[in-house]
Amino acid sequence: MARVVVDVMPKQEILDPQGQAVANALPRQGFEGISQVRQGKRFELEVADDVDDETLAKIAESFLANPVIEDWAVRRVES
Amino acid sequence: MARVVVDVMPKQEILDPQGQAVANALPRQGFEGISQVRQGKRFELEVADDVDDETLAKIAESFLANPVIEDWAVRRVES
Amino acid sequence: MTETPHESAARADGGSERVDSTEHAARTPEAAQPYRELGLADDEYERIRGILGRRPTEAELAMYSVMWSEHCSYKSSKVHLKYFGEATTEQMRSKMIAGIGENAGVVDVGDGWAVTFKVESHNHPSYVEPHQGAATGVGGIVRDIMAMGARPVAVADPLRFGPAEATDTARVLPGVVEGIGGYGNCLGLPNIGGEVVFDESYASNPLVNAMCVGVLKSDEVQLAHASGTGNKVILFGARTGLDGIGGVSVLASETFSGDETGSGRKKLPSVQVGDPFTEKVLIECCLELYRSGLVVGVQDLGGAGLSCATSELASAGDGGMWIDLDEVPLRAEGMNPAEILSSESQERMCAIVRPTDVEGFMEVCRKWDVTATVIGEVTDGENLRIDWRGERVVDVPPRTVADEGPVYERPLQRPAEQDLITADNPDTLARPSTAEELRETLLRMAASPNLCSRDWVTSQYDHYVRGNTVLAQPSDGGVLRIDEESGRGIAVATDCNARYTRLDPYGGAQLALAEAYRNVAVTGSKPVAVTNCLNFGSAEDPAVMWQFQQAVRGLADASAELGIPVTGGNVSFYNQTGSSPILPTPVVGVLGVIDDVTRRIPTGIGAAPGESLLLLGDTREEFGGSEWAGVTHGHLGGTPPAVDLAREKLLGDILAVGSRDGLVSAAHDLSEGGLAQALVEMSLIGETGARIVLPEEADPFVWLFSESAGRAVVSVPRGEELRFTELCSARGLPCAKIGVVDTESQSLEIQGVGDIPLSELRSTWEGTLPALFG
Amino acid sequence: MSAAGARIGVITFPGSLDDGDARRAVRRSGASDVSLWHADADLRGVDAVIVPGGFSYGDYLRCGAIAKFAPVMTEVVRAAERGMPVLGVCNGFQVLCEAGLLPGVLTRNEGLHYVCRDQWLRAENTTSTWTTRYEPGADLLIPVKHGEGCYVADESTLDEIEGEGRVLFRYVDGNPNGSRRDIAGITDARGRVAGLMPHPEHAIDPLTGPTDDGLGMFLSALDTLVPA
Ligand SMILES: Nc1ncnc2c1ncn2[C@@H]1O[C@H](COP(=O)(O)OP(=O)(O)O)[C@@H](O)[C@H]1O
Ligand SMILES: [Mg+2]
Repeated sequence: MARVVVDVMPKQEILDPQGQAVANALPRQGFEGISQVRQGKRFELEVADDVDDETLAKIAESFLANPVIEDWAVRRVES
Repeated sequence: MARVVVDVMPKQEILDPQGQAVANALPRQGFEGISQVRQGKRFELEVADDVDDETLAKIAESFLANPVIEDWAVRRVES
Repeated sequence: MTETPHESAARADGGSERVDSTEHAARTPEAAQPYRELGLADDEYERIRGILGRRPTEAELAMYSVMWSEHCSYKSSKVHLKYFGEATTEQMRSKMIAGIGENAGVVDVGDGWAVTFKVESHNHPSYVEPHQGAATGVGGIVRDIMAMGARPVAVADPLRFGPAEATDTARVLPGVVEGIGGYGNCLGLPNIGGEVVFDESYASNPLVNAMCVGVLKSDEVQLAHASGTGNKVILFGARTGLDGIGGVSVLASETFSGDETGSGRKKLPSVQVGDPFTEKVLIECCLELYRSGLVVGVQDLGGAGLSCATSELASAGDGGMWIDLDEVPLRAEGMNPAEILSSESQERMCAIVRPTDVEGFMEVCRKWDVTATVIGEVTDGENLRIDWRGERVVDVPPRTVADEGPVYERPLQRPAEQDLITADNPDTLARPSTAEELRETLLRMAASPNLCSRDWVTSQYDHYVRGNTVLAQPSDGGVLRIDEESGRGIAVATDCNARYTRLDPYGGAQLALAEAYRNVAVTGSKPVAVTNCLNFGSAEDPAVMWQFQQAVRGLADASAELGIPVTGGNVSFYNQTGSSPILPTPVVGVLGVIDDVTRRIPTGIGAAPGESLLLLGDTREEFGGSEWAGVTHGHLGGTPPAVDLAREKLLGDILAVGSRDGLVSAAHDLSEGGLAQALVEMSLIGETGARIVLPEEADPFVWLFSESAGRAVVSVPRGEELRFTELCSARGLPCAKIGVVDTESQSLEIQGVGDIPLSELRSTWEGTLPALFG
Repeated sequence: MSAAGARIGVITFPGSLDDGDARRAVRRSGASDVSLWHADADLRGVDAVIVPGGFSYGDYLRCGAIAKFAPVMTEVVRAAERGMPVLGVCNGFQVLCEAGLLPGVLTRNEGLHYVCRDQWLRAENTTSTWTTRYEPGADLLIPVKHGEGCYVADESTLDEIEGEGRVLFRYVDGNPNGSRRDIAGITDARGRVAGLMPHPEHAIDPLTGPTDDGLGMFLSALDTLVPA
């Protein structure tokens, strides 16, 4: 068993209204100095050892992210 | 300027319907060997250098996550 | 070896644990148990020991403690709620298929159709986690309706928040609205009504009440009872997890020491996360099971989870029940029996099924991909027996858990300050008198948080889904078609002006019913039944108990006078911040029936040019508890408007005839803000101007802003005016022409006040909530 | 073939919500409605398919992301390639985009709130299978109700769609979700596969909707399926 993290973030050129809403709200809560916020998704998967990197990439690319608007990154982590 | 990542994940004992939906859908697409999926949020913040760790923790704890149902982790990353 | 408290409370860990079985409990009578931490009083605990003839096991203690909680046992309210039954006559009962005591009341609405409806509160969870708290509130009430055998067809959400401008309200309100919308929209249930009210007293204690309405054939009612020895108990829906266990987790702490320092799983979240998709599938699955006749009895899992479902099913049945907890599908590892029994994981139901139907039942569940497991069966014994890992962990008479909990006659006392509040009447408050002042007052009130447009909230709710919504927000009542062939429909409205109830809990509760009744009546529907959600402060505060008792009496007496029964309800005590209770808030829901939905009366004017606007009812100088006093002077005192239920009934009758005979093309009841506010809303909703003329003898301020009950404004087609006014005078309903609809003008022109462009009115009325909440 | 001889399928996924409404609209237009089940790789011989609104499989990951893998969708994609008319409404539009039958993607509303309101639209392309009954430039009032209806595609795709006249409807009098170029609905290159966020099935009768402006979409398809 391995733990795999897949990060899915809105592409840089795509508008991210959620991140922007956070960025706008922070100063109102008294938090200054945060100039940009982007909000995406984080998936944590428990993966059998025989699942290879290629398969994980395919899962991310074809399913967890929509590459029209999102970038993704897969990494294995200690669990 | 530093880049900060805040990961917000549903607490282990809390139901995570989103992660569950992904986990259930994977085998139907022919992806085997993934036993558990949890889905959370990932925030990427551009932060001025004078914002200290304590402030970041406060932002995560009081605003980006609801600690009643979510765990969070903050880390500074190379940008 | 002697037992120490710590050992006796040992929890399941790593498999090497000892089970606190009934046998073990009998052998260790002296073991200390954390019953107080679980909310049981000393004498309650002693009573349990008396019932069982030994100390309860951990699992039994968990069951009794949740089932004997205020929320589940109604221990403080029972003695008062009885009065609803006493006030209900045989005549009122005649259309009632199920009443108080069932999951929800069921009313015969004609043509073989029946309707079930109920309101529940999810106040505290919604303060802690607004989105999920509100969402699971909707989920819970929908399952109640499903448990009656009905298809849920609509929801409504009466809400109360702290001051609109408060920072915390900006946290709570958007989350609550998102949660209600997110869950209800995803279930495909149109949201057809509700309330949004702001008041300081709800600041740390918002009220999130959720109503669900369901439809079924009158001979299809399902009941929550376990009968037939050998019948199987099937748990279906979501898996059972550790969320929503709250207090019971004290049992899980190995190092439990009676204070807050114990480790282990002591701090389990008492909040649950909802999964509306699973619930949607569960709805379809249940309906298919009912249609196929595969269910003998059914119960939803809500508060108190399996403890509640098994004990209530068994208690209402004719035998005992045996459950094997090892069969319960779990989501978390290492859950102990007390946790499994107390978990409030959402989206679960429990059914009683004949052995020969089990395979068919499973087949339907497979089709919908719903997890279903036989967890036990109906037995011919008396007791509810529950096993875990081969040992008996529960062996109790189910009635003692579900129905025979403690009943308290709490002290009640009309507080002395009540007289001071009554004496502090609004007569001396400065009133607007010039045209400018009146105009300014009208606009200020239209923009105030309690009177402004609710569109920011309601536009987040789907009110179209299912294609049967005939009227929804912003009309006074929501109207749904329930039969496409005949056009038969139903109407619902919920109301409560808690400022009135604060001044006079008896009269205020009657006014709440009167307003909900009127809101149903102005749609052209005939009110037929009542439900409620009684939100109050601490049951241990005699002043609060007095408010409660008065409100129940007021509501019951009024429903008797109106001739429509209270079919069910819900009580929520302990709504307070520190020792300050919320305003007493008995939310009242009224159900109505309309034979032909094409005859529904809308709120907005403008159907045809030149129609007359008529004011029905009497306007008196009544400003106690009024919005005017609140908005312009921050004042709450005096007495609320007079109650005249015969008048409400007459008004309702006239509106029903008006709808049937096509005499009325728009109608709006008068409530908070009085006539001025009603005219603003009728114009804006209808996107049509009007010209209003003051009666000669009238004091413009009183006429525009008084909140006298039993009134409505109607728009009457030109050719029908005479017929309509004759109808009113024949029946003795005061009716005065106050102006005309002006389809040409884009302004509301009020004599003695001036001409207000609709565009200005609109930005005033619609601007408030978006400016506050984004 | 009489109008009633035309058979229009409506898919039900777990979590579909407006499937009953779509079937009602089909019947109202004079065709017969056929229920299609997500798990069956079978279109039951229908002449056209509607992918209705709702939250298929909960839509927790991304709208339409899971539904595109349903067995029935494989058949829909095949049939669409052969030229069968397909209409995706709201969640159905999202599914068709995810399935690659239509370009682009629908993202979270710019205002971040779910929006349910009566929305003015302008009919632009009136030659697609689903829009021939409308006059070019006609204004229609049809409900929208969605949380993720912001249409996004890269500029070149948007230019291509516009250049080929494939925008069916545009929002007028306010854009409810921030859609690029106010796009409310589009069609594929052949004008047979259509997707839109507004709900024509909720505008078939002024009793239960704001207008009956939506009926034209179903009647348009019938004109093609049942040549006069
Ligand atoms: N939380 C809510 N959810 C749905 N509808 C609401 C909500 N709050 C208010 N509404 C609707 O907005 C309209 C105006 O509400 P309100 O002023 O409370 O009505 P009334 O004074 O006639 O009882 C009504 O149609 C009501 O049902
Ligand atoms: Mg009203």
